[in-house]
Amino acid sequence: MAHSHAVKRYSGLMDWLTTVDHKKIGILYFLAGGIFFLIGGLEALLIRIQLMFPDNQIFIGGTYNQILTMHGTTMIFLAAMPLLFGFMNAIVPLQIGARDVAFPFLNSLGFWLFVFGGLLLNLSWFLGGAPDAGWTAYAPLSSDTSLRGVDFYAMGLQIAGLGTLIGGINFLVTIINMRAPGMTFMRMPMFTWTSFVTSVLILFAFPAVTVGLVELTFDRLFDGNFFNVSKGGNEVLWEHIFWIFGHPEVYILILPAFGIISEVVSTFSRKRLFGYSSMVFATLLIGFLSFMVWVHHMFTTGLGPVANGIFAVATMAIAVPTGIKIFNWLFTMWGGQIIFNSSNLWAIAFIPTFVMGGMTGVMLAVPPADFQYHDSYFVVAHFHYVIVGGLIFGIFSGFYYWWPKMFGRMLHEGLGQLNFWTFMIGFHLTFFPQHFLGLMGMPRRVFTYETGVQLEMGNMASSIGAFLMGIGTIAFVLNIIITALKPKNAPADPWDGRSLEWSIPSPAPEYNFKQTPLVRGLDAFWKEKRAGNKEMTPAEPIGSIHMPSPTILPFFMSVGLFIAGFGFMYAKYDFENGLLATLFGNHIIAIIGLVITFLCMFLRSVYDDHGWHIEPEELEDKGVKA
Amino acid sequence: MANVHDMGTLPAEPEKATLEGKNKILGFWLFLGGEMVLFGTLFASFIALRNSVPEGPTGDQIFKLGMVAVATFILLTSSLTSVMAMMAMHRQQVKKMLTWLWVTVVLGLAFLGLEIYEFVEYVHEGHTFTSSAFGTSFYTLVGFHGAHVAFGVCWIALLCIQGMKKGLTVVTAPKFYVASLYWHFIDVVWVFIFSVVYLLGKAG
Amino acid sequence: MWRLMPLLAVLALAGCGDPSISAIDPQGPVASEQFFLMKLSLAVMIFVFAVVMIIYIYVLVRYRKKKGQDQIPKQVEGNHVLEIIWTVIPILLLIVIAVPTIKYTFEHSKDLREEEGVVHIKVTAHQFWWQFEYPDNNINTAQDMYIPVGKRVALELTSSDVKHSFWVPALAGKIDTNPGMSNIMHLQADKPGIYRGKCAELCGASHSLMDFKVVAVSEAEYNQWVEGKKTPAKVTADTAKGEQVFKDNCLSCHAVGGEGAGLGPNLNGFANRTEVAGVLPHDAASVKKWIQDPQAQKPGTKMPKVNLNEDQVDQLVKYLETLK
Amino acid sequence: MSEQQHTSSPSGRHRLEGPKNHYITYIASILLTMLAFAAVMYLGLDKMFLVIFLVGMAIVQAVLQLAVWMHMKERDHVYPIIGIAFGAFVAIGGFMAAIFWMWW
Repeated sequence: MAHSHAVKRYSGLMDWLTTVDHKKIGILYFLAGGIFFLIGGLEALLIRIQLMFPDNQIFIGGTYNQILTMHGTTMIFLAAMPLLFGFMNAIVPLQIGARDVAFPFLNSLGFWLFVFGGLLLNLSWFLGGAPDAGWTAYAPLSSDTSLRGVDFYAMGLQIAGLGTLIGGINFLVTIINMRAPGMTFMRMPMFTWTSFVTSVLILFAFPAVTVGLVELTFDRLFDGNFFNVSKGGNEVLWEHIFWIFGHPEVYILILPAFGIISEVVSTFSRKRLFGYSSMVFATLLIGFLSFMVWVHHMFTTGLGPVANGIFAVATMAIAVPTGIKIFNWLFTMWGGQIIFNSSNLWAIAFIPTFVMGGMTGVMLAVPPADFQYHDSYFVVAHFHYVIVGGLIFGIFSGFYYWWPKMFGRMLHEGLGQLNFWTFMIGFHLTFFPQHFLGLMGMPRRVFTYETGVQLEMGNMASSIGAFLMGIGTIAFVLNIIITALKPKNAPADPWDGRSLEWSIPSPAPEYNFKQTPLVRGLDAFWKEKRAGNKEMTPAEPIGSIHMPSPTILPFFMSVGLFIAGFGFMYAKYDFENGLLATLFGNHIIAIIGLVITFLCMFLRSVYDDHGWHIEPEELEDKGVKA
Repeated sequence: MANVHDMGTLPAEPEKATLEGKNKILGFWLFLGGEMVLFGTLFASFIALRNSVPEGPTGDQIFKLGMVAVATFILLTSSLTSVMAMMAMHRQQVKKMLTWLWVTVVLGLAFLGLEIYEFVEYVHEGHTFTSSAFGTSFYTLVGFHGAHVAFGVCWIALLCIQGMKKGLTVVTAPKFYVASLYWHFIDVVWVFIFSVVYLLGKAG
Repeated sequence: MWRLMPLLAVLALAGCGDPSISAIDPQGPVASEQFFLMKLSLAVMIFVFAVVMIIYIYVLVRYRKKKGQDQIPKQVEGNHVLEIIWTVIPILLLIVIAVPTIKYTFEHSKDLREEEGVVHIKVTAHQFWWQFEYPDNNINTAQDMYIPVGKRVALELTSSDVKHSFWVPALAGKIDTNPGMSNIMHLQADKPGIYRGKCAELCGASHSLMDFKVVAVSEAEYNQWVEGKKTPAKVTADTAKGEQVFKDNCLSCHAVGGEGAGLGPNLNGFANRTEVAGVLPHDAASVKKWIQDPQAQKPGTKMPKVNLNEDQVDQLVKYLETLK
Repeated sequence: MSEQQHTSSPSGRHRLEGPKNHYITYIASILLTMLAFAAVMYLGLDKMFLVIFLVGMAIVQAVLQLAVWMHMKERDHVYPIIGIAFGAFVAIGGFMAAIFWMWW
């Protein structure tokens, strides 16, 4: 072996802690995001148990507020976003014909920051109570320091948000610089496009919430006055900052789901995506507009009719590109040969569900009517229709579609159908009645409701639906377990796929492409197959492949910030133990944490990573094995 | 790709000679785009709260424009010295490049010293982080910039030491280039700080 | 979606909700106009949904993969005419919604405080109760907002602690009460009745229990109520003991008439309140329950548990029930 | 200044940039700064005019430094320009919110 450098390669747990392989990091994202999804789902069930009957006394007052806050925060930041990052990691480099992402080290760092941020946030349950001011954490309720929960919110999201920002930059550079020869922007698969636009939104939206969280932290921990009215603070400032970030955030979530649906619908209709260029244009337009509509979350804040009017019209405008997408999907199926397997069922169910979410979205854009909808169960129904009915349906669809490529095994179709039908019916049963509950006067985030005003039936139906969704999720988990026990025998191209990832073995080898492929059009692999080729035409001779070295530094950098987070949070805490009081009170713990992080950065800067090479002989060996 | 080139056979723009280098520079530019939003949000917070002074001194009572002018001059000059360093790098004059970068570091330290002195003065006059919403937003915005300067000083110093040991290669060149971009960006942010915070603050 | 049509029908029939609280059974002009906008936008959206569903069902039935179908379907790149159609028609539909939207956005944000014949009320939200001041009549009350039927009521709203939101679904949509700032809105009731109000913005542990009532009465009754507020309650020998208990324990937070501090709700007119603490039915037992352990009824409330013996509480309740 | 240099070929035909433009930018920045300080310190100008004048001067100086010192005027800087411009766009959204709905 002609390795230019001896590189230590780990196995077992250390392999996963030190990996910089985007496919493994993708799997780690699925694992961590999946666990948080189950936690968030459990919290949702607790909410529905409390609201099953009026005047239930199970989770009331502050406890209920903690559950609802953690449900929202966990689902958005710790479940939905990581699952999408999982797909972006596992699929995007394969779709653009790249051997790796642009920054493997940062990719790993982004993941570990998210994990430790999420861990910190969830530890609040055991350390005096979770955040209780809603996932939007409106000040001054969130800057009230009589309860410590929101400290965990601010610190946890800060750390996890840094990870997300790093991930976003990584994917932007990967997609811009690492595309295979011939893969022009207008030949990129739709999922890569939506991942690209999502990364743009991450890059420009997350710094805003970083500042918002810093301000909240300063107010809570260092007696700042950003939101302290008596010292001249302004609580509307938080709302603006949060929603300047928050609205792009919901498109960060939904756009990759659009991409997944586009891939799945087109593959299982055996047709190319109808109106590809208008799809790309619509995606870009949605991304751009997402920064210009944040005030529609604040119609009732009292900014006045001019602001409300302008943002109402801007918000309605988003319906146009979204509508373009819906019709493009319908006409992709038109004239095709639609296959109803579990992956495509999710995609097919996505369309009407998302249209309904979009309908209520336009209705919500009407300010005077929004005065009635705002902060009522109508809004709850709306955003669950777009986030669950849009994003989660898309994620499930993507799992059934790409599972063979990611794990080398096909998910069980029967359990897949069970998963789909229970979850889908449960979903509509849960959230459809909530539209009416809201209109009938049930505000959002309440732990009880009055009897005798016809709210009982809808709430009951909603709770039953939630349990059905729970059963659907269990079916999916079972499916994963059963599939994992079966042999790794998935074919390279089980669905007659269209894009590059199907041209390589399942699961993808460490180096992705033995030879970088030459791309000759949209749906590159499909084009080659129709031309009678079994494989992509290579763009280079077989040669040695450069790989980045595994490293533990990202893990320790994240640990450092995790420790620093605790150091800051507990600086004013009354410890009975004198030593702890000294360590935390003088910010010694916080400094130790920061020193660990900066030390890792120092080491990263000083020691150059030359990586290692996979030589052609090795490629041949592996080729035989596969 | 990661082979170390010998001195003298370096390409004309060594920072962009490898894919890693190109990735690094593009990624850093995008990061600066994100930093625009970060500072934009901090500025927005400051603008929203700049007149919220129920107690404590206001901006036009305390700001000392003379000191700010000196600080501005120092930072502006340091931005020029870092561009001189990059020119030296393109000519592969390692010594000259490192000298210019060390000058940048020293100027950065001078700026920081001046800023710390200024903050101490303000605190003596009752303008503190907790005195009013104006105080909080002022120290957060200017402090964030100061923290960026401090980080930049440490970073460039570390790179200079590396440069002395490793010399100029296709691996180290992108690092110098990116650090210089960062330093310029800090200067650009300062342009807005002295205009919006200090000058407009003095104007009332 | 079509699987849920029966459920939809059931809910639509039952869907009006209770007229005291339902936004889709409006009881005043503001809520009616808002309901009109809801119906308009819903109608347009149902049209869009119907078009999508017709194409959708047709496609799924017509183009499902049949057995032995092996030929590759025609790969269609796109169709400019179609794409223009589904860009332009939605724009036109949105204009249909946008025009009345803008009109009512401005109308519902009008400041009516200075207009002739308008009742002016200042609303201050507290954790977890509502204060209502009538600056023209020098009245300071809580929890029950009396308004005359058929007259426009201009509200000026703020908060003393965190952000709340003032919502009477049957009369008008909500507006937030922001600490340190004031907002305006207006509403009107067409029929006499008691309308339920809610806090719509998460404001702490008892956010769900921060209810209030809008009591709409005829103009004559309203004037009578205003007059009644000016005459203080008569203390008889029967209630003198209770009054003393009140003065010793409650007056530091609760005002009655012109006396006392304003930390808690003003108790002038307590005997007429529709509910106790906004959530309990108004009877002597509930008042007692509330005084003896406020936290148990409303977690997080600022009202402390005051040490009173059984007898004192009974005397106090008797006294409170005379505050008409 | 630097032509055809985004190729990785180590060709020596690259024209090295001279310091002239950088000196000009430096002097221009100093002048703009002095003008801004002078406007506030010595001229009793109308406040609204001053706001527009100072912000305008800052933008001119920032663009100048971005273009020359950070080489954004050169050819292979499409993505940096998009990045900075979009960042500025979002930031301006924040300013507008701050100016119109909170400060006034």
